[in-house]
This record gives sequence, structure tokens and C-alpha cells, in this order.
Amino acid sequence: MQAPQSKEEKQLDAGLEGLITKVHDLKNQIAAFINKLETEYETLNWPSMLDNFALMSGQLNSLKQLLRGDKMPALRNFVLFPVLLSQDPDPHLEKLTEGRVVSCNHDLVPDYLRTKPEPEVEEKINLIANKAANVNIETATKQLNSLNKITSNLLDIINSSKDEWENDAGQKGSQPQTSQQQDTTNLVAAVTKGLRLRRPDPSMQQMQAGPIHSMQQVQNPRPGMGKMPSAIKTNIKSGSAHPYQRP
Amino acid sequence: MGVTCVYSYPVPDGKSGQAVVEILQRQIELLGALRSGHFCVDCDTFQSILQTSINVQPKTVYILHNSEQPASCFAITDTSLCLTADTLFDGLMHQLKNYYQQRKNAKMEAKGQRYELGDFILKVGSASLAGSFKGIIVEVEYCPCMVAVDCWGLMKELLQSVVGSVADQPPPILKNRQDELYSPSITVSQYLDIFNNFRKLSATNQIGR
Amino acid sequence: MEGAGTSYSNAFRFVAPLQEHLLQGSILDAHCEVLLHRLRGLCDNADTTPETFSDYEAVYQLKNNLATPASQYILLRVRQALDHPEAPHHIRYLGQAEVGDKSRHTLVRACFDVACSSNVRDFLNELGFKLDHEYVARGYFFHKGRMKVMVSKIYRMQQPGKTDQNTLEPITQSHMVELSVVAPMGQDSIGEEMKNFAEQLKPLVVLEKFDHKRLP
Amino acid sequence: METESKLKSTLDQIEHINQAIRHTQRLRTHVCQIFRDIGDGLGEAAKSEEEQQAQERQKVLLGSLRSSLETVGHDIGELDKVGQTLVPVSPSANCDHVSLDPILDRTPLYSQVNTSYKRTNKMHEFASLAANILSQNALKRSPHQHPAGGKRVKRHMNTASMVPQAVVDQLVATLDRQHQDMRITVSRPLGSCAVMQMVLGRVLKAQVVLRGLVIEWVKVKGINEEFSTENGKVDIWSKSRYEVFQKISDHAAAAMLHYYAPFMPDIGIRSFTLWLQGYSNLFSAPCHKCGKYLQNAMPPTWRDLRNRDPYHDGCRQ
Repeated sequence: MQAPQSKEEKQLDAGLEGLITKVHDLKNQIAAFINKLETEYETLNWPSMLDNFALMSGQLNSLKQLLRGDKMPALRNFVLFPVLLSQDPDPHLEKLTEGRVVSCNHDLVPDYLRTKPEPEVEEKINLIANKAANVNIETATKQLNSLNKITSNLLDIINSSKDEWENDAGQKGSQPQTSQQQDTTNLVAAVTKGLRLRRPDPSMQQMQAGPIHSMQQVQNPRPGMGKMPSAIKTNIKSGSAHPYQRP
Repeated sequence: MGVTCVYSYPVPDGKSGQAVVEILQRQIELLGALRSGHFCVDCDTFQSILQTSINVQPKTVYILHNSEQPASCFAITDTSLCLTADTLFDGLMHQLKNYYQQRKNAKMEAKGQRYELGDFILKVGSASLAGSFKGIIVEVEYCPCMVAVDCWGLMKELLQSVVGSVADQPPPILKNRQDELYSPSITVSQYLDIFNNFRKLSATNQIGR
Repeated sequence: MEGAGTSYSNAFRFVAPLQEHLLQGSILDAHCEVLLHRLRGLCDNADTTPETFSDYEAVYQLKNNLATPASQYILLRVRQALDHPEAPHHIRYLGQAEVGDKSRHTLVRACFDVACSSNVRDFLNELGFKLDHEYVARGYFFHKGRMKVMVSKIYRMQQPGKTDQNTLEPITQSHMVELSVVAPMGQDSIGEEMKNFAEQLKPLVVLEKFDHKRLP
Repeated sequence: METESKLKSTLDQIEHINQAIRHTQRLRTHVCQIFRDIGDGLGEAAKSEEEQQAQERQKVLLGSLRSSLETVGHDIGELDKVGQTLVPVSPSANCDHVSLDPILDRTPLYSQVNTSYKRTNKMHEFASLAANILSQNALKRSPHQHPAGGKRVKRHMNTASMVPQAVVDQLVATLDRQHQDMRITVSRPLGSCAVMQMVLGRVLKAQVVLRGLVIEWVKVKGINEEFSTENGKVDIWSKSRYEVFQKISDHAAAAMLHYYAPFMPDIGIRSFTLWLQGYSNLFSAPCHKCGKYLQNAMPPTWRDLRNRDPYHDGCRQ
């Protein structure tokens, strides 16, 4: 059945092949995206959505380029027409369309091989096109101007509040400090090493001997404790037998 | 957690400790007491390795546990000051290992049968020093009463039906603190007193030999 | 000898060693109110008024004449709640705080907390401990999960052993802020949790791992 | 055919009975509600409030009381209506259906009837005995069970249980002062009823629930036990963990009945307190009869009602 191909036919075949692979890619992309939407809708975030859209639009673009390319014969000049319509299921077709189209019948063909929009849609498009054509240029420019004005106003408001906000944040930074490093150091030193909590003052120590009497009693039988070599120098002058001397 | 008396019961010559314990147990069961598990009191000795001067005695701390208060730990100094703490205190003693060290082969234990009789808890067991038998311990606790001087008559009556004349007087530790509100630390102090007596006894025995 | 006759209470005695993970900071008294508000919002007990505490802590020291410098003395902290006289006293042992490397977000130190009877101070004296210093800490206490936040004012006691308000003297014009978790050894993931929490208190308070070796 | 119609009428009957039960239940809940409202009364809070507010509260309370009384009246009417449709069931009526049971052999009917008959007989016997004994002991503490009593008596009965709180407080304060070794405090966890906490030396704690000046409930526990639940509420039900105090609780309940004096209510409390104070030597006094401390591992738990002499439970006359 296969007659020797003309150059044009070869070109058509090659073009169609490229087209099919591109469309296939696009289809896979869309399928993956739908799958993502259905399964990961809870964790999906906006940036990754945008990524998906960008991918798809890229593929659409390359498809368009292919159609416009030099190698592509003018597809417009070719006619496809159904030779045989049948109600019987066609397994080959079913496999080809991944189960979407079971048979090439009268119901489907008009939709699939359509080259023009449906009449109602066409009507609507015409209606809108007419409306656009009928708009007065003056009113159009007026509306355009007012829109521009509103937009720029909005932009101003947003910018000014943004400035304010940033200023606020800046001011927070310059606010009086809520904590002091020196205090932290002092507190930590006091709590962990008892710095500035010990009583080096001998007059204080004299008072101390009273209330905690038991300690003195405990210590008296062991006079050796007071004579330990001094590690931290304190200004104690009142004698080495004192109970609170820091060795 | 009531008034408790702890006695060491003498082992007569020619009888084994185990036999005497069994006699006491039978005696208690005859009173109608019911077995309710076992008891254990143990005592570790820690000694200071701090030599501040040569003529100072090293200090001693005893760490005791009583199965009647399983989540507590008792630390008693050689001046018989008793600190009650939770069982993490053992870990704290470990932190002090550069200052206080556990004396080897000095662990004393009292283990035996626990009985319940009405509001009384009776315990009979044997005391051991580093695993070797040292004597017999009898403990009687009267749970509802918190003041020793109040219930001594009552305790004595029960005690004498078990151990006879051994319980003519309250234990020395309890005698000094009869009027206080009773606390488990007094029980533990009594145990320590008995343990120390056993220790002294075995020490003199060894010297005697 | 151990093991041959161990009692059943032994099972309770040897628990896994605990470690305290710690971040420290301070806040000036004037801004303390703001911090308390923020903590109330962040922490678990948000619906109730923050829990206050007033603790007296005495630090006892035991010296050693061993040659090794690492073990020259040991400190034990005895804490008692002034506002709850019936509560048990606490002995606390804190190990040397380790700063660790960059990957660790908090200070880590060994920590032993033991509840005990009220004669603990006499007991420590008997053992040869000497009172090293004492102070009163008053403030607020928050918790979030197992994290504990303490905002407290540290007072010097002008007269030894006396904790009346009029004999106390604050040592700085700041409140101390501590974020801590006591956890068994090896749970390093807690550091991340603490860092995230500390992050939420910035810039009001900067909680950091404060190197204790840097202290004078 | 006949059995069928019989069955139908029986089913009807059952339906009626069910309805009647439902009405009775509803009636009961509503009556309960009324009692609860009355029981709550104005509560303690009313005291501290302003006069006007108190009046308002009273008004609200009376309003709700009236409406619930109306519902109760309505319920009674309904119940009456259903009651009229009920036909008395002859006790043997159900026996007819026994023949309908196809597996007669497996129904242990006879033995069941036999045991229940025996039970009923026994119960009857016990009940008559109990009634006999109770009629000999005049322990009636509720004012409504005095059909023979005159008007005067009734008023007195009422005053014993309806005493202003201040009087109770004052009495307790005097008791507290009179007994050196006893610490008595009063709390009112549920409105007007007072709960006395007594701590006797270092021996025991007792909790006494008062209705006015009438002792309603007594529990005794050890000195180291608590009368409050973990969340700080007063707990009047739990018993002591020690056998001694469980026994004394029983004795105290008996003593409270013994000392009950409807005409001079405060005497009842005073003498009960004095009697309870006799337990200060619970652990230290031997039995008056046998001279021993212990009997069945218990100290003398009974104190004579006249002279407070200690006796063992088994040594009482």
C-alpha cells in the first residue's frame, strides 16, 4: 500500500512525528500536574504550582515554534477526513488513545475533527469583537486614564506603608536595649560562682556568727580547717580562727 | 508509717541462726499474722578521705535503704544526724567519691519475712555483714500510732509474746525520742545502731582470736 | 559483695545520669513586663497567671587536698522554697558546663536533683561542707513541654540567713532569664527545640550559651 | 384464636406498663430536681452579697421552684391517666403463657420458683424481726416519722436541724476552747451544712457532719491521714486505712445515735465531743475489764458511754 514517498510526504511524516512527541510530553506534564494536585494538595505550595505552570507554558511555546518552523509543511493545506465510521469497538484505537476512545463513531468524530469552534461559541466571540470595535476611542482613553490613575494611587499607598513599616522595624532596632550584656555576665557569675554574693567584710562576719551558731560548734572541734592555705585573697584581718574565713 | 521497735534477738549457743529464725516465724504465725512478702534493710558505709590534720578522726556516713520506704534513702552521720532524701542521693554520693569513699566489705543487710497482723507489721530476718551471718533482727511496727510513748505498753505486750524478755525496754534510740512524732528515720537509726553493735562484736571477736 | 545481696530497692537507685541543657540571658527590669507577656503567650500555662516562686539557695563547698586540680572542691546547692515552707528542700549538684562546638546549641552540664528533709544544711555541715555563698531568687516560672523558663531576680542577703524583703538587695537592675531542660544523657535533639524557642524571644532577650570559663 | 387475642391484650398491657414506667421516671427526675434546688438553697454566696442581689436571687429561685412544681403536677396527671388504663394483673396470668414455651423441659422453672418463694419467706421473716427491734429502740431522727408527737414536739424537732450558722459556729468555738487537747475547725463545703474537723492530740482525727445541730455522719481516721481528696475537696466517705480507726468509726456512729437529744441539740454534740475526747489514751490505756492492751491485735477501741472507760470490743458488757 505504501507508495514511494515524495519529498513532501517525507517532510510531513517527520513533522508529524515531532508534533506527536511534543504533544505527548505536554500531556504527560499535565497528567503529572493533575496527579500532584490530587495527591499533594495538603502540602503543595504556591511556588511549586508556579513552577508547574511555567513548565507547561514552555512546552506550549516549543510546540508553537515547531508548528511555525520552516521544516513544517503548511498543515492547513492538508485535509483529514474519516473514511469509515463504525460503532464497533476498535481495540487498536483504544490502545492508541489509552482507553479514552473506544470506537470511531458518529458521536465522537464531529468533536474530534472539528476545525472551527461551535456555532454558539463563534456567536459569542463575534459579539464581543463587535462590542470592542464599537467602543468610542475617547471613552476608551478616558477609562484607560482613570485606571492608570487608580493603579498609581494604589501603588503610592502601598509604597508609603511599606516605608513606614520598614522605618518601624528600623526604629525597633534602635530602641533602647532591653538587656545588658554586663548584667547577664554579673548574674551568671553570681549564680554559678557566687561572685559578689560572698561576704568578705569582717564586720558582717561578726554578725554572721550569731544566727548560724551550729556551724561554729561543728567547726570548733576541728581547728585545722581554718588554717588551709588561702586560694582566693580576701581582706580579712580579724584573725584566722574565724568561722567564715574563705580558705 | 507508725511507731517501730527493732531488736536484735540473741542466738543461743548450739543453735543455728536459721533455726532460731524459724522458731520466731512459727511463733508469729501462731499469733495469726499473715505473710506479706519480704523485707530488706541495707547499709553502706562511706568514709572521708579528707586529711585536714593528722589527729582528726575520719568522718563516716552511713547510707541506708529500707524496703518499707522504697523511694527513700537515709544518710546518717557519725553524730547520728539523719537526712531523708530520695533515692537519687546514691548518685550524689557517687559524685562525692573524691571526698567520701565506700568502705569495702562493710555492707550490712537485714533480710527476711514480713508479716501483717491487724495494724501491726512484724518482720523477722537475719542480719549479715558482707554476706556472713551476724545475728537475728526482729521488727514490730504499729502503724496507726505516731507517738512512741503512747503505744509502748501495747507494743511491749505484742513484742513479749514473740521475743519474750528481750523487749523489756524500748530500743535505746527510741527511748531518747519517745515523745517525738515518729518518722521513718528513727526506724533506720535503730537499724544502724544494731548494725554497728554487730560490727563491734565481730571486731572484738576477731581481736579475741 | 554488691549483687550478692542486693535489695529490690536497688532498681530505683541507679537511674540514667541526667543532664541539664541550659541557655542564659538577662532582661532589664523595665522591660521585664513585656517579656512576661510574651512568655505567657508562648508557654503552656497561658490561661493561668504565671507561677511565681521565691527560693533561697545556699551553696556549700567541700574542699579536698588532693593534688589533681580538677577535683579541688565540690559545690552543692541547697534550695528551699520560701513561699512553700512545707515543700521538701533540694540538693542540687551541677557539673562543669560544657560549651561544646558550634553544632551544639546549648550548654550541657551534669545535674543531680535530690529532694531531702529540712535538716540538710546541718547534715552538710557535718560532712565538712562550708557555706560558700547564699542568695534569694524571686520571679516567675513557665514551662513549655519539657522546657522550663525561669525569669528571676537575684538578691544578695545583707544579713546572713535572713530572707526578709527589707534585708535583700538586688545585685543588678536586670532579671535573669534561664531556659533549661533536664533530660537523660544523649538526647541532643532537645538543643534544636530550645534554640527555636530562644529565637522567639529575640530581640527582647538574647538567650545564649554563656561560657562559664569566661567568667572572672 | 383465643390465645392470639390474649397475646394481643397482653402486649397492650405491656405497652401501658412501659408508658407508666416512663412517666414515673420523669416524675422522679423532676422531683429530684426540686429537692436539689431546695438543697442548694441560696448557698453561702448569698450571705456576702448585697441585700438587693440576695432578694433577686431568692426571686429567681422561687420562680424556678414554682415552674418545676408545675411540671411535677403535670407529670402526676399524666401518670394518673395511664394508671387508669392499667388492669390489675392477676399473679397467675402469666402462667398461661408457660404452655406456649416449646422447650419446657429446659426451663428450670420449678427450682427458680422454689428458691424465690423461700427467699420471700425469709425476707418477710427478717423484716418483721427488724421492725420489732426497731420499734423498741426509738432512734427516729427524722421529724416526719412522729405521727404521735404533738405540735410542740414537732417544732422542737425542727429547731434542732434548723439552727442559724452563727449558733453552730459559736458552739464549735466553745467546744474548741473547752477541750485543751482538741482542735476543732468548721467548714461548709456544701452550703449550710457544717463539717467539723476534730484533731485529738496526736492520736486521731475525726470528721463530723452536722445538719443544724444534729450529728449526721462521723468518720475517724489516723493522725497521719487526710480528710480531703487530692484536689482539696472535703471527703466524708473514704474510710481509714487502719483497722483500729475503722472500728472506732463504727463505735462513733453508735455513740452519735446514743447521744442524740432532739430537745437539747447542743447537749448531744457536747456529750459526743466529750466522749470522743476519751480516745486520747487510745493507745496508752489497757482494757478496764481484762487489763490487757491487745485483743485480736487491737487496742481497747470502745469507750464506755457513761464514764469513758476503755474496753475491748469483746470485753464490753
